[in-house]
Amino acid sequence: MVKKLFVIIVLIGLAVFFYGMLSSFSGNETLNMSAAYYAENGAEEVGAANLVTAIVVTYRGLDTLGEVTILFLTAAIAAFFLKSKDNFSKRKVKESSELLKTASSMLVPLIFTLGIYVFVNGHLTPGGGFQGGAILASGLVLLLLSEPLQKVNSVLFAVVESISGLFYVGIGVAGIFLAGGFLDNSILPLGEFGTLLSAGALPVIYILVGLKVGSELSGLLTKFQETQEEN
Amino acid sequence: MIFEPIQIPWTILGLFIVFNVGLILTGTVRKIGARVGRRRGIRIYQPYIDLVKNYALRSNFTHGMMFYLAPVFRLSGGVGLIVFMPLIYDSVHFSNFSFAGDAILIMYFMFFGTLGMALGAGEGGVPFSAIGISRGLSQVTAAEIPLILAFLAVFIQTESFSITEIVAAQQGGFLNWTLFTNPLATATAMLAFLGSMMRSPFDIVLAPQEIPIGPPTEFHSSFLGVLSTNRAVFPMAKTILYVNLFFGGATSWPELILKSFLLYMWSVVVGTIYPRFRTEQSIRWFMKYPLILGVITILVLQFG
Amino acid sequence: MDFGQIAVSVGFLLILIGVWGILTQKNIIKIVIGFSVFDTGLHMIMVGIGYVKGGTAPILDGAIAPGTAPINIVAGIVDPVPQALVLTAIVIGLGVTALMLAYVVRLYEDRKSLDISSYEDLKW
Amino acid sequence: MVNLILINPIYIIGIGLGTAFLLGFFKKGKSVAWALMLAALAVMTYISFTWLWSFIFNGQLPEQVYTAGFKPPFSINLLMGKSEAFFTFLISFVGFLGGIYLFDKLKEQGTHAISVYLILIMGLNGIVMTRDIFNLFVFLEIASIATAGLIVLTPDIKAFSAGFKYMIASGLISGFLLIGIIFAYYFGGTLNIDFLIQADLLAVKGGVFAVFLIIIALLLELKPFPANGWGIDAYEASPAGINAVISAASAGAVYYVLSKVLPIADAKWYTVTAVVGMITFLGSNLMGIKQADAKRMLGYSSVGQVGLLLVFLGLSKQLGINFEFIVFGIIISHYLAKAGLFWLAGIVKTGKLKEWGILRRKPVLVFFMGTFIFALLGLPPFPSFFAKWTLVMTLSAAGMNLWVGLILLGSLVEAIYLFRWLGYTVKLDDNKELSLSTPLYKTIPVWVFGLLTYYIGYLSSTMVPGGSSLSMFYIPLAFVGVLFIVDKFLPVLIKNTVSIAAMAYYGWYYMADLTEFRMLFAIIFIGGGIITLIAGYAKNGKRIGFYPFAMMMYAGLAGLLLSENILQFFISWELMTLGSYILILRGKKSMPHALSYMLFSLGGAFLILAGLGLAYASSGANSISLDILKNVNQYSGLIYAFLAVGFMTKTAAIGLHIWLPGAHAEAESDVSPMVSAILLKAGMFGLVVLMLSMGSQSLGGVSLPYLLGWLGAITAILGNIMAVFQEDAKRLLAYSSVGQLGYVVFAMAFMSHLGWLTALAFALNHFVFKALLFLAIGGVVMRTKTKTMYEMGGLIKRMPFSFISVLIGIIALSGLPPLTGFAGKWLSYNAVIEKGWYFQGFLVSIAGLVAFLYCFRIIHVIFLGQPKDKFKNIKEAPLPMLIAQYILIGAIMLFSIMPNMVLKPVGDFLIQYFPDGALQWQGGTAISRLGRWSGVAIMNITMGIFGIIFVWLLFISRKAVKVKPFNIFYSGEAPSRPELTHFGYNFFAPYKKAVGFLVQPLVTRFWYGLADILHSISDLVRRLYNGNGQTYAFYVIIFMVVFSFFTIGG
Repeated sequence: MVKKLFVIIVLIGLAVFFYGMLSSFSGNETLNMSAAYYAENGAEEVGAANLVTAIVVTYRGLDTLGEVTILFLTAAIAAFFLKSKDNFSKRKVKESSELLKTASSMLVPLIFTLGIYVFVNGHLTPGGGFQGGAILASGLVLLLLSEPLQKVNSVLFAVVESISGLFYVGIGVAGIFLAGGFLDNSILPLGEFGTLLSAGALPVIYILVGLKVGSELSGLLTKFQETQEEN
Repeated sequence: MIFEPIQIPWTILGLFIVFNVGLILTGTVRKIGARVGRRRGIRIYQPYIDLVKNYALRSNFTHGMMFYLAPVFRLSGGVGLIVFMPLIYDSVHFSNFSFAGDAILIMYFMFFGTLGMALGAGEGGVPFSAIGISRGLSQVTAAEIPLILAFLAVFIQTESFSITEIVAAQQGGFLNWTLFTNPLATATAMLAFLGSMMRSPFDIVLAPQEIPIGPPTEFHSSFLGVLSTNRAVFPMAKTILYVNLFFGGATSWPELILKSFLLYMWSVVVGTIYPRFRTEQSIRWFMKYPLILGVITILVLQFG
Repeated sequence: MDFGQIAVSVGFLLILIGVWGILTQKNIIKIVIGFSVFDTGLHMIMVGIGYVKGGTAPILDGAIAPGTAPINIVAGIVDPVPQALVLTAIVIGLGVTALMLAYVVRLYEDRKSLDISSYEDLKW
Repeated sequence: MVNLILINPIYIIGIGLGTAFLLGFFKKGKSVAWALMLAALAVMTYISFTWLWSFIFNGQLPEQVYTAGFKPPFSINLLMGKSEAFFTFLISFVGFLGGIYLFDKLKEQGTHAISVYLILIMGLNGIVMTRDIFNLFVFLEIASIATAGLIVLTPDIKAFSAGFKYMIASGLISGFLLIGIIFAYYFGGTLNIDFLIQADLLAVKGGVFAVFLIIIALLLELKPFPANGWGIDAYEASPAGINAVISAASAGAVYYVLSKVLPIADAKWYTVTAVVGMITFLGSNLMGIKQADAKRMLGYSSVGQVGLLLVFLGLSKQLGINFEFIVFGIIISHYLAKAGLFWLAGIVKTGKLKEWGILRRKPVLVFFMGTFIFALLGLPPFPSFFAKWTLVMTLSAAGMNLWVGLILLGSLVEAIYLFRWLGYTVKLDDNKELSLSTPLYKTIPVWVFGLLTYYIGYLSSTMVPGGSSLSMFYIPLAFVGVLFIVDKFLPVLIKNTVSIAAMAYYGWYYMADLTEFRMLFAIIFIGGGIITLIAGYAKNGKRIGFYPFAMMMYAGLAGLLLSENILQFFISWELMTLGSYILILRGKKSMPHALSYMLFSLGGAFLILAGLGLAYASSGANSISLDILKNVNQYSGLIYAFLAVGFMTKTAAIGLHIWLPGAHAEAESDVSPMVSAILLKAGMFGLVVLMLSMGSQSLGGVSLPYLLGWLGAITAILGNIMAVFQEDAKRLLAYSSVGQLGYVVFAMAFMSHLGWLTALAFALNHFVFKALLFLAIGGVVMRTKTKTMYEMGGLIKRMPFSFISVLIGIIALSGLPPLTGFAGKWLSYNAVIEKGWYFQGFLVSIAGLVAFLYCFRIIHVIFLGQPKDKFKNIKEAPLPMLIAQYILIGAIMLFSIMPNMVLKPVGDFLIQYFPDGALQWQGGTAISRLGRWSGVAIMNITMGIFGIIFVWLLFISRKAVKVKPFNIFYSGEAPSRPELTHFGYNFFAPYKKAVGFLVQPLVTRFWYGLADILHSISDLVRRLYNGNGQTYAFYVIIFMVVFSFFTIGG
């Protein structure tokens, strides 16, 4: 109880601190220097309708490479210590309901399609590689929920992951030679603003990111599935 | 002063006188001791007889190297003391080899004999003699502690280590003696004196008659003879040193002998009155009254 | 108070709740959930920070049609940068959560306990 | 210099990532994957190397790397400057070597682990290079997740719980960092660090929150005390190879980040950083004391070192132009040493410090271990030494003495556990059941870093101000180096001869021009060294590890005399300490004593360093010549006190003496004379330099020489009294050294002609007779295999030559005429009366009496009395030892007969320092104002009398029969208990009864009490780390809240 009391005191301290921060935050009336720059020049320089995507993939492309790396790391780490159980597919589980099975077999293709759409159109509409990849993985979740014992081809995920990662880095490096620097999207023509084939290499990168995120998350999920001993 | 060969015979003569005086004094003192104890006591010349007897004994055995060296060390210590001291003030003939050193030399040379003695007794292999040495060294060093203070006081007072100069400073009437110019120092020294004379109450080291514990019991015949010779010389050397430092020195042989005798008697008187101390008791005793007295002496000199 | 400030306030509240969970819950899964709450609060703050009064989504279609003069774009949209950042932050949070859960799985496998005080082997 | 083709630094990241992704194809071919990783790391290292090279040699300018083809602040940019090149090089290089080292672990865990490892290195590189604060956050996350993953490379439950705790804490920290970043963006309108600095966040209302969160989060990433339990646990749990990388690379990277970001804040935050660093440095090291596990202990040490770096960072403004050099020295030492030590920890495998004895199977590795520990603690010739030196000088010049004090204090605490560990390794049992894992891939990195430590040390030495003067050490140290190399192959005979020749040559060639004091000490150091080495011929076999360190010690001693500036002087001092530490450590039971020796020496050295620093500052901070001691303007009392106490740790003044008896007594038979007779004089030489330069100073109204005088006198008497009651012969001699050096200090404190003459006479005598006694007793101990005196007895029959040595030695020691010891006594009386220090003089005189007691005891109990049965057939000491002894006896005799030979020239040069009260010489007779002393006359007369009486006695006892002592007393029956036949135990029992209270080990109790308190505090504080991840998280939050309270004001 003494400990709880301490925690409360400390939390009060933290709250006071946060209150200070909150009261120093007065909202924005206009965009600040960086944001204004992106708003003014984003469309022209990157050619992506979605400014967030422009920032994520191009202006701050290194961050994105980094976050992809983090997912890769997570998956890799989990993979090397979560040892798959050989008999995971023989354990006893309750049969999934018919409803779930049927719905999943209908929905999964749709979900996959949606995921692909989201990352392919990442530079035009809300969404992008991460979102798309996450949607792909959520399809897999549904699949696994309906068929918990199903064996998933994790080698496929690994290969997709590696290839997309390599290409991503490759495109980045190509930027050094063909354009202004690492991860410059103008190695490909910017195309017509607002169309699918615009914004140079940006959609390509986002597709790779989507594939990579999707396969990484899927890989992680299957790892968890394979480690399960009982229900 | 520098060395001239003619000094050698004079020094030997002085030594001879001191040796004889020492022997006679020993005899006298023992006689007095006996009379005080209501015994007849020995003949005054008994020490001569003892000495001759010892040298003449036929049965004679040794334990090894140190057994030889010990008496030699011992006697060299005693003789050396005499030799390094001026015996008679302002006498060309009896200043001995005092050009070689001063009172500091004498202070340290005293241990020369002690060391040899102790070593020789050690080689005897009797544990008791080692015990005796342990006690003896403890006691002698304890007695030295106030003595150093007294000596220091004299040095400070006269600003000299040279015995000749110290004596010179005491010339011109007995009131110039250290005894009167610095009674505290003299008192300290006289208390310390008791400790080095091997008499009661500080004679537990020797006690040869009662228990076989003292180093001299280890030696025999000629070895003991050498030691006995030293017993005549060494106390005399000490008394002469005291006479020089505290009692105005001596300008002639009779004065020296008289003063030595009186000084000698001091330890005898105390010895006949007081019973024997155990070693740690004597150490404590020396660490108490004489030491406090000595410290006061120096304090007076430093701040008085 | 505009939307931004509300979002930020709620965000801070969520963070406090999350920290409370992390500091008081014994069950390690609940601690991980505490982190998720914390992260959510964080993300709300980030988005809230980027809010501009009266702004719309920073996508150049619909409300702000392609071809709009740059000056109008600037006046019409909310700050896209925090949105980009939050995207990254979410993914990172996801990664961390996933990894923590993986640790939990492994811990549980070994000791069959979800109590955090069961894992104090290393100390002092 | 050669132009290297510069490669775009973005490739460091590109190659790292690309290879990591590529590894996905090599699920089966683990070795291929490992090789690919190494290749990638090699390329990354090379890229950084090209930049580093160009920056250093070709004047390359820093280069911005833009991404996405846009300029900052709108896109992320990287910077490659000198610092970045340096840090990225360090990271990739240790990554490369660490990758080699981790061969088995990585292969075992497969391709995934390999890519995680690679990404960690890549992430750390990114952290260093990026100039965008959010990008920084991403890289930090990459690094911390990768770290969390690698912690569990050895997948056991401990690792997982540590990893989980790590993730909780770092998750919280990164959360707060992110809040800070987003608010920084809000207030500053940009994410670029350079632009944020320009934006001056603190000027904006509320900006302080952003600054606070960012900085506090980065500080927390550096694991400040006490919010660092998660980091420590991770160190303990993760494999050693990973620790090496985390400690060497991560700490450096995050540290660099903080230094990159700190400019967004103002001066106050620098102070905060420094304070946090200092608390961490002290706290971590304090807790290190109580650790029993190698990796955990190293973890504490790592955290402490990072704390130290934070201090520097916080004080960077005050350090000014020296900042870079200091940080470089500390970082590089930490980097090399910590990685090396962790790698060794992986080789030894066992965590328990007390089982490290097994490392001795590979002596080279022990050598490197010592190297790393010395480097970590800032001992010469390693880079951190030069950094610490510069640091102390700079801070002192800036008047920041408290910081100097705390830094040195923390280093001392660190030394406690590191040296204890080294002691365990060198001395404790080699447990045969444990195995050592020394495949080539594990030892090569250790070798590389070990050798680099020396090379970088050399480089640093050339960079430090006054570094060019250090070339004086090249020849001796090169010789030491050669000895190290051939140590394993050559027998004692050759090494000993070579060493003697080298010392003679060096002395002849370099030191013949020395004058005055320096010449005198040169005779003691070099001459004494050669004589004691002669005794070394008695040893058989190879004696591995002896000669290099002995020569190092002598190199230090010689250096002291040759040094002209304080840097040379201090390096010599440290070299000597180091060499002698190892020499002492070689003794059979010397482990604890060597430790306390080292700690006292190091403490003393730090005091000296602080004193020199103050002197440097006080004399105007523009010269490092030794003469600055003459020109101090302020703090003179303090400088004097520091230096004097520092030097007196070596002369073992009472209060600082407790290391000495054990260290000297437990050392080998020919090391004891080296350390006791020779080494102690180094402290005296220090005092000579100090007192001649600074004269008398007072502190708080008390004259310091006056205090020294009392201290010396009390040391003399107590040291001697303690010697009397020892049962162990060598301990007795050791305590006697304490007392003798007390005389020396006492006499020097007079600051008069006679006083100094006394001191030098004492010193010279002590050197001769203590060397003689230790050699003689050493020979006896060698034969009897015991040091306890009462177990011996009667050895005179079997070892007559040793007996004579001891006899001469003790006569000289106790100052009996006619031997040389008397010179000192006579002079000291003169000086005492002249100066009027009667009571001090009295104490010293008593000390002389007491010396007589123990002198007698040592000769009696060992050589006289009843011989013991078991030593009946014992042999005389080995010839080389006897030869050395008789050379010394010759010296004693010569000096006794002709004291003027030495004292006159000494007096002559003393006149220029102390013109008053010089002795007059008439031939061989010294005449002072008070008395006279003719060594030659005393000798001749005494010998004459002695000879006559001896011959006479021989004559009259010519018929004496030789009997065995046993027969006469016990009639040939042997009493069963030897105590009965030989009175030796508790020899001066009456004294003990009477004055035993004087030798109550109060001082020892004081120091042990202090040590106990230190350990108790350490034990108490480390309970903070209760192992619960939640508690750790709690500390993180508390740390934040508390600091927000202090810095923002709630």
